[in-house]
Amino acid sequence: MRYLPLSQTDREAMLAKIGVSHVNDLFKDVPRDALLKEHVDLPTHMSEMEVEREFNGFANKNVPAGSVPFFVGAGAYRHYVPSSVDHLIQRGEFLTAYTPYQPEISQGTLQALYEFQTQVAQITGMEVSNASMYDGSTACGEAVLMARRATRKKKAILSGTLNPQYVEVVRTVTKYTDDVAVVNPVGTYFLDDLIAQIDDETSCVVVQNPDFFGNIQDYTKLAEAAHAKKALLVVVVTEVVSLGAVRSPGSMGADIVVGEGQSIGNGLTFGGPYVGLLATRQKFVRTMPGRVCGETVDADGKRGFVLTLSTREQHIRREKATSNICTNAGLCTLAFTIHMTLLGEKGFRHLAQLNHAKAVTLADKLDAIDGVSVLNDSFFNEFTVSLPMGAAEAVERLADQDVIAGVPLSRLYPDNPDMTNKLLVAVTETVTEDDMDRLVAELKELAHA
Amino acid sequence: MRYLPLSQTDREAMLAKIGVSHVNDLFKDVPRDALLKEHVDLPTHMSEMEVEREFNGFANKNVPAGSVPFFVGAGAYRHYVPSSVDHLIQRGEFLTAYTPYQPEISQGTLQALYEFQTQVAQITGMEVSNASMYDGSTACGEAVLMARRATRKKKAILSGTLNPQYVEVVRTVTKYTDDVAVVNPVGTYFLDDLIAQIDDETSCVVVQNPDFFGNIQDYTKLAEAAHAKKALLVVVVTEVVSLGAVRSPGSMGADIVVGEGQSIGNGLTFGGPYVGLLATRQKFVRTMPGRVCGETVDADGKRGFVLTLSTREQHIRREKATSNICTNAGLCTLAFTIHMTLLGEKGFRHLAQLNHAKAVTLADKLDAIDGVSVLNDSFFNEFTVSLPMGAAEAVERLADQDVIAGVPLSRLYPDNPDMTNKLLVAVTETVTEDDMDRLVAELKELAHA
Amino acid sequence: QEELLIYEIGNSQTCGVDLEEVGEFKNRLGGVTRDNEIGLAGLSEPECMRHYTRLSRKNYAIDMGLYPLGSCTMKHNPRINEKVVRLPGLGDIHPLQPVSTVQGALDLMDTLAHWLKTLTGMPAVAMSPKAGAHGELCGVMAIKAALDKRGENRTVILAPESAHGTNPATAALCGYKIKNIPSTKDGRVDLQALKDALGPDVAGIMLTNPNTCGLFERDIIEIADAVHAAGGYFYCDGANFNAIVGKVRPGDLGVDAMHINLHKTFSTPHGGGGPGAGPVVLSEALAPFAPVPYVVHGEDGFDLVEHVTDDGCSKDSFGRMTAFHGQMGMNIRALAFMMSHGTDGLARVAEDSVLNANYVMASLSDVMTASFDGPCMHECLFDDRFLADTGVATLDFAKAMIDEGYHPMTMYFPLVVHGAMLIEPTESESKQSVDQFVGSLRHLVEQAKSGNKDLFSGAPYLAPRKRLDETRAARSPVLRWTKPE
Amino acid sequence: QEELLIYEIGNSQTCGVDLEEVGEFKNRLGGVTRDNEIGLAGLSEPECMRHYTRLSRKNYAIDMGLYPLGSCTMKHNPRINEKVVRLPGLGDIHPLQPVSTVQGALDLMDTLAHWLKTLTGMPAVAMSPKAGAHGELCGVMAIKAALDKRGENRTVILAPESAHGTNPATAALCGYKIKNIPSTKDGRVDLQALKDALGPDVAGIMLTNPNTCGLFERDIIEIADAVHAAGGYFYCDGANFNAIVGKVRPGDLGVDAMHINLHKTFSTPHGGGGPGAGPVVLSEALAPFAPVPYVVHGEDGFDLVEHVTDDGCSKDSFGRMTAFHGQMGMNIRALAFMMSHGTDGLARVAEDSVLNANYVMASLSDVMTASFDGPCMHECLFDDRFLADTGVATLDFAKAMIDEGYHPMTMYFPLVVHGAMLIEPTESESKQSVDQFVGSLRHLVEQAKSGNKDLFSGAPYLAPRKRLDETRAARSPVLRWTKPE
Repeated sequence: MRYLPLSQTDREAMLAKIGVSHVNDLFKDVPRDALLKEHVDLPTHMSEMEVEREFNGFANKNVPAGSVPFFVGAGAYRHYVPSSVDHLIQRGEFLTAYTPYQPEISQGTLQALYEFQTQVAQITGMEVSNASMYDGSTACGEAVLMARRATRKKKAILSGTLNPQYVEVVRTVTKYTDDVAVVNPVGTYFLDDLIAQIDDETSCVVVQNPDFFGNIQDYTKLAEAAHAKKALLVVVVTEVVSLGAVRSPGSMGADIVVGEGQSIGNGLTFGGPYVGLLATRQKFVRTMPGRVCGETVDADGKRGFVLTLSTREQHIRREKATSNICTNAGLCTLAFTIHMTLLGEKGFRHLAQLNHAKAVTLADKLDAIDGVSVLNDSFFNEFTVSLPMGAAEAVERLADQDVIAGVPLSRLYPDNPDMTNKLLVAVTETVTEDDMDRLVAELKELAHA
Repeated sequence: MRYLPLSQTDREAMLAKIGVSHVNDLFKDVPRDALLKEHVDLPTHMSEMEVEREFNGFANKNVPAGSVPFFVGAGAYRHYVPSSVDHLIQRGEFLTAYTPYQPEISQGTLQALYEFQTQVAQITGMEVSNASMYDGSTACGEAVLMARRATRKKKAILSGTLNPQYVEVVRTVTKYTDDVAVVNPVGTYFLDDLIAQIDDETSCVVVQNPDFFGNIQDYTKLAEAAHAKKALLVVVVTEVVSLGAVRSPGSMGADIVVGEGQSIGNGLTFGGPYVGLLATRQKFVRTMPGRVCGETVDADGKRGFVLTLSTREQHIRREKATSNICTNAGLCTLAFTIHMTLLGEKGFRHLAQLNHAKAVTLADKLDAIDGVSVLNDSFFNEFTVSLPMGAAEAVERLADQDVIAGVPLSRLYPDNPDMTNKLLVAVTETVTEDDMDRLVAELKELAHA
Repeated sequence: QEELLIYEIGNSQTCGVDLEEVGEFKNRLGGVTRDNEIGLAGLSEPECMRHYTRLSRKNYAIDMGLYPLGSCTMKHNPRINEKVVRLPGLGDIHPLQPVSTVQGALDLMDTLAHWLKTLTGMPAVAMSPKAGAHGELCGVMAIKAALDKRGENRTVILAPESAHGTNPATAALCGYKIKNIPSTKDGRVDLQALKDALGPDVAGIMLTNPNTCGLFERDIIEIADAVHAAGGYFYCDGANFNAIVGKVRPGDLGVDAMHINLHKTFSTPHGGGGPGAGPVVLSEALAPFAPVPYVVHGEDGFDLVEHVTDDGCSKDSFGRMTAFHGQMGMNIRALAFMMSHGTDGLARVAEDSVLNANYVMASLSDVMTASFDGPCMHECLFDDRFLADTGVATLDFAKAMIDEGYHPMTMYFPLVVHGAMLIEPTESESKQSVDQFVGSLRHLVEQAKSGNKDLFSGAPYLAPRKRLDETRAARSPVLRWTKPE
Repeated sequence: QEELLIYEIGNSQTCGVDLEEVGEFKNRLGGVTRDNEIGLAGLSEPECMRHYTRLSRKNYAIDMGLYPLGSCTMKHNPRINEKVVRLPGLGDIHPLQPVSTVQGALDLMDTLAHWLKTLTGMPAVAMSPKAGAHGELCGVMAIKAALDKRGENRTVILAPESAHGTNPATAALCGYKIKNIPSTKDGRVDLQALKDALGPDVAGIMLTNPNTCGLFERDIIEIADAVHAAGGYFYCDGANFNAIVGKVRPGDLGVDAMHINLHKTFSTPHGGGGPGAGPVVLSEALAPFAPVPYVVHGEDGFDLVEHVTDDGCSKDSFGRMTAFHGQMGMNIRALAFMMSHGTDGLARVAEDSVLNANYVMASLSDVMTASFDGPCMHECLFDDRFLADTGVATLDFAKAMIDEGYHPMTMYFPLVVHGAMLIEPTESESKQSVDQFVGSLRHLVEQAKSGNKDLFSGAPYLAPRKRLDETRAARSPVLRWTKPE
């Protein structure tokens, strides 16, 4: 067995040193009946070649996004990740290291985290960031919990245009700690209605930008209204590339920004692992959940980095910890940082422009189809389209033609008849003119059949 | 442009420091008319995504060996290379290092070469090895040149069962230095006839094991006959995995062993880069071509490794060098070494057994087809089959059925009518029972159509 | 040697990617356009490669040496796992593609679920939790949901003193109070104290087994029975599953829920702190409360249950824990690890990891002070009694290991012994490697006892950095680069 | 720190792969069965990963820092090239598959050939040579074949004193005598001496341009004309093509044959000493003599000419240089590099590489002694005059650079100046990186001049090894491990 270095000779020598005669003697504390007498009923070991064959088998039963015109987004986006990113994160020194508890021999991971925190703070327009959460949705849940700690209030108001899966995650994680209400009918954003719900008990208002349906808002007035009631504004960004073109939540007055960072540096991988962003203002640093990296000096006075503020964490604070989160998204974070470093100011803005330009192009093309209309006032690289038929069925039929057209909103709002004909369409830099024309042609055919 | 770090600002500052106003001023020694006024007529720069698309385009017009039942060998073999091998050779420290001229900061490459030389000497049964040649065929050419230097004679005798491309390479490289004769009709091996050709002018006799047609010989008597005339025996091995099951050339009395090392650690890649092996006896070390790594100590007395015997090489000896070879196959060598280290004695022998067992299985199945017969007396993992039709046509027609059946010998011997119906079939551990059954079924159908 | 920050190397004009030119188009951003400079620094590709390559070389990693961090199971990370996860058919699929186009992905998740259920002897598994602590939350939420369904408002979770910090933190998130159960002198839960603590207010117990002292809880079945008899549930922290995988099924011990750290037992790489994955196996009693989404066998192949509905299989589900379906990338790697070992190999994983740990204990117990009698499971616990009168603190001792070429073991955890040093070699270390490690530790003990204090107090001397000032970092946190004035 | 040999870690029983069991079968080896132990050492996969990871960390590499080796063009190696070469459709195809199943591969080779011909302004290219020296052999063989066809038995090849050692070694392989041409004081070929040497015995000239002093041969067109007028051919050593790619076409200079080191100009990685690739562009005059195989446009797509035939396009071919079709893996990487840059980017490669070299020269010429006046091309040449009276030898100076964190430059080559130091930064270094390098060199010069001899004589102090005893290695060569008695 290729991963197990001990030979039978080694094992015998080691048992002798320990002073027992059989390895099962080391399991003597296991209740007699519970120690298995034979192997559990699963296949025996396989060669690497056989393992690869098995996984090729799984893979061949899927349709890779890159093999077809592809327009699916809704919180995960297909961007092109430079090969150098993947190469670097696979270096054993990054890939096979643990959480950097011993800073003297973890400066690589730590400095990269410090760069990550700076980048996240910059794009969100915030003062500080943590070293990542699991993903955007759980980061959103953590933001609501954090707002409770920061404000010592527990009523959270969620916008009707927040990603519905995020809404569900917030509801789950706050079930026993906060009161959560979704205001505005799903799919709509009425500033005044939202403001009307904010009262002295409100810990935070949670909104998304661009929102789940693709529309872009300026939340400055909402922030002012929240602050007037000593509530926090939480802004969710699920497509971080938008921050290269859209005003930052920080500039609108957000107190906590959470995001899904997958778009930068990380592939789709069927939904995970991704990278949750959480940025906030300096004054909330000690209520912030998750790992944080900070600058310090070593015994020689040289700059170095360490995990810090650990007194917030569960290994010190136990039940009083800011969060139960322990593992974060280290390697995905690194991929984010490296990709963002390759982009830089210029590339990040260019990428955003390119995404937006392509989306505008497709929106115009789709809008021109009889019976199809784009519903958005504004958008970045994703928008909602109304079809003259059920969107779920349309997507299935187009998939049979090797076009994956987007997300039928009925998949996320199964009980909402308003959503039946609506399709969420995302366009990134990976989409070609040919891809767009294929979608348009297939949709025309379907619409007129 | 992503690979070019200089910004326009940098360029201007640098030109100023140099004291010229335009970069073309630095090209002032170029004859005026020869400096291009505009860019040559080729496409302009592409994004990484576009480059990847282009290459996917090339790739998609080929049939990968792994996607079909596949039986092609004839000097390059499809074996399974563990992922860890490819991972390790892609570490920047190995991938992007130069030839280890500065040993103090090249011990990684050097120690791996030392391990390689040891492994090659061991499997060939020789005393020493160099640090690799381009590939097996050029190593074979170098062996003939080396034999001339070692014996100060220049008549080389090549067996009729030597890989025909190797014969051509030897003829080319020795064209102006040696007399080369192929004895025995092509495809046959008559010991007595070969011995009869060895005279006092003979520098070497070159044979292959297993030979090009798959047969295995014991060359002990031939070695004795060559040595009696002070000629050297050169043994070529194009499938090094065979050395895990077949007696080593060294044990038969070979003076130089050359081989194609691709089978261990290296993929097919349409014929290159591969790794040429060249091993010999200690006494010939100073006539051996190519780089060599040797053990020494550093100023503190610690063991270390250096490139050595460089007085044989062209940067010292110039026209009197043992060879003009400069670059070798460093990275392929490393892949060989790592794969061989994973195999070890046990795995290497097991792999050889597995290849042989599968080949025997297929040979028996093919022999059972009416009109098809296996022509070999002995073989390792490759053998020659006689078909009731032209082999080239058979291969083409089976390729249309997504089975790549082997190499029609007419491709290598286009003018030899004896070869028309003959097919060279290779079987490695990557071939499954299903693959074999597909080949048998398709061949039956073809034979009886 | 020194490596600057990207902000000190790069600038706003440098760019390491090439992108298609943007043509003319009509902006549809609704006027919410970003105008100000973001402040990002860019590097060309060659500069970027070099920066992160150099940084990487300042890390310690499994690929470089033994990583004896107790409770973390730092074992070999096979590269075939990294290869298969990058197959376009697995790496380049979107969680919201039509299910007809991801049948292989669902098959894979179902297959992994089957392996996990079989290895644990449990009937159900929730696949979406994204890490161990997330799995704990899943398990405790399921317990709470089950109790709610029974109409019982129990308020207390029991946990031994030696529990991982995540256990109480998780229980608190579900509104529970934690009651600590003391340990016995032999490092196990005090069964009598536990029984005394049980009552109608107790929702359940969170117990790590093998426990954080590296010992198997001998009375575990009795504990489970007692908790069940009192109407509570048994949550098992599965962080140490590596010691028993293929040898013991938690389902046979009376466990109701247990998370499995795929990144520990099944070797999905730690990556400098994640991502992890923490699927949770569930008993019959808790299975109905599992979170959405999950894979089911539908009429046209596999299907996904993505919503809590009023009736149907998900009616009692406590909800959704994350967007999408969980840590697919980790699932793929874990399944590749499992398939590579097979049922025979996994049992050997447990055996060899336990053997290596006991061998370390046997090889060091004459010079260091083992906290409890053996046999231990896959990690062995020492305390600092052997350092008494040497003037060498546990931390100093650990830092000196860095100069010997090793990552230190886990220190000061578990809290039940003084100056804890928890050593877990894992099954992927050879005898030669373990012997060298033991040799280094013996050397250090000798040095400590012979009064060579300097070797420890200033350690590490040979690392990329000397001892870092963690107090300063925490007192006035500098958490990001800012442009110098 | 120390890493043993595999033979000192592993043994004959350990194995790091799992293979299918071998069933019953009848041995067909003809009795030539290997019985004795081979002596190989095996490692488990974790041990193997760690061994070679640790070894790798004892290397210097471009990914770690500037690599100023003159004449070697150590530039950035893009990872997209490594990705595309591993696509199954490119990496997993056999050279003897039916040509109908490798049309993409032939298309790719044809496309690369088109790029090479266009960049050089030459009508033909031989793709099979496997490295620069192999390309030289190809070129000189083509010259010899052309002369043979003309029935002329010329016996001499001219080469400047500054030539790469491979030039004379290659000429010797083709039976030619070498006649050296002296250099002028400004580092170029002495035109008059060259003209004097020309005659009916001269087969041709082998000339590097830009030459090995880093200078463009101003008289190159006149040289070509003179050689042609004397009935000889002009072989250009293309090792320094990086300086002029996209800016100057060798075809416009009168070149008859030139090899192109794909691993230099087009960045296929050096890999610790190969593999390389050395395609050779050929003039009309030499094209008919190109070696087989090559790609042609056939009736059903692309085809391969694999044999020298009595008639047809290959009738004058001088033969085959290698089995199969050449270094496809390197071709793929080189083409990816070219396409990434495009015609605009490649010209910039030349410009920036020349700019960086001249910037180094300008930044150091006040403290080091440049051998010739500028402008230089992509590398700049210094000699050891500045070390006079310091007691510091060129070699010591170079070794001290290691302690500064750099790979030394090329030393003692070219031979035309004393104590040569040839520095080639390449275009992939940033100004910041070059400035730091310059700063380190200036620091060393200052130390040398201020008498700090120890800094040099014992260098390197900070490398994995101190100075290694090369004499000992050569005097009694130990070229392999052997089992200790």
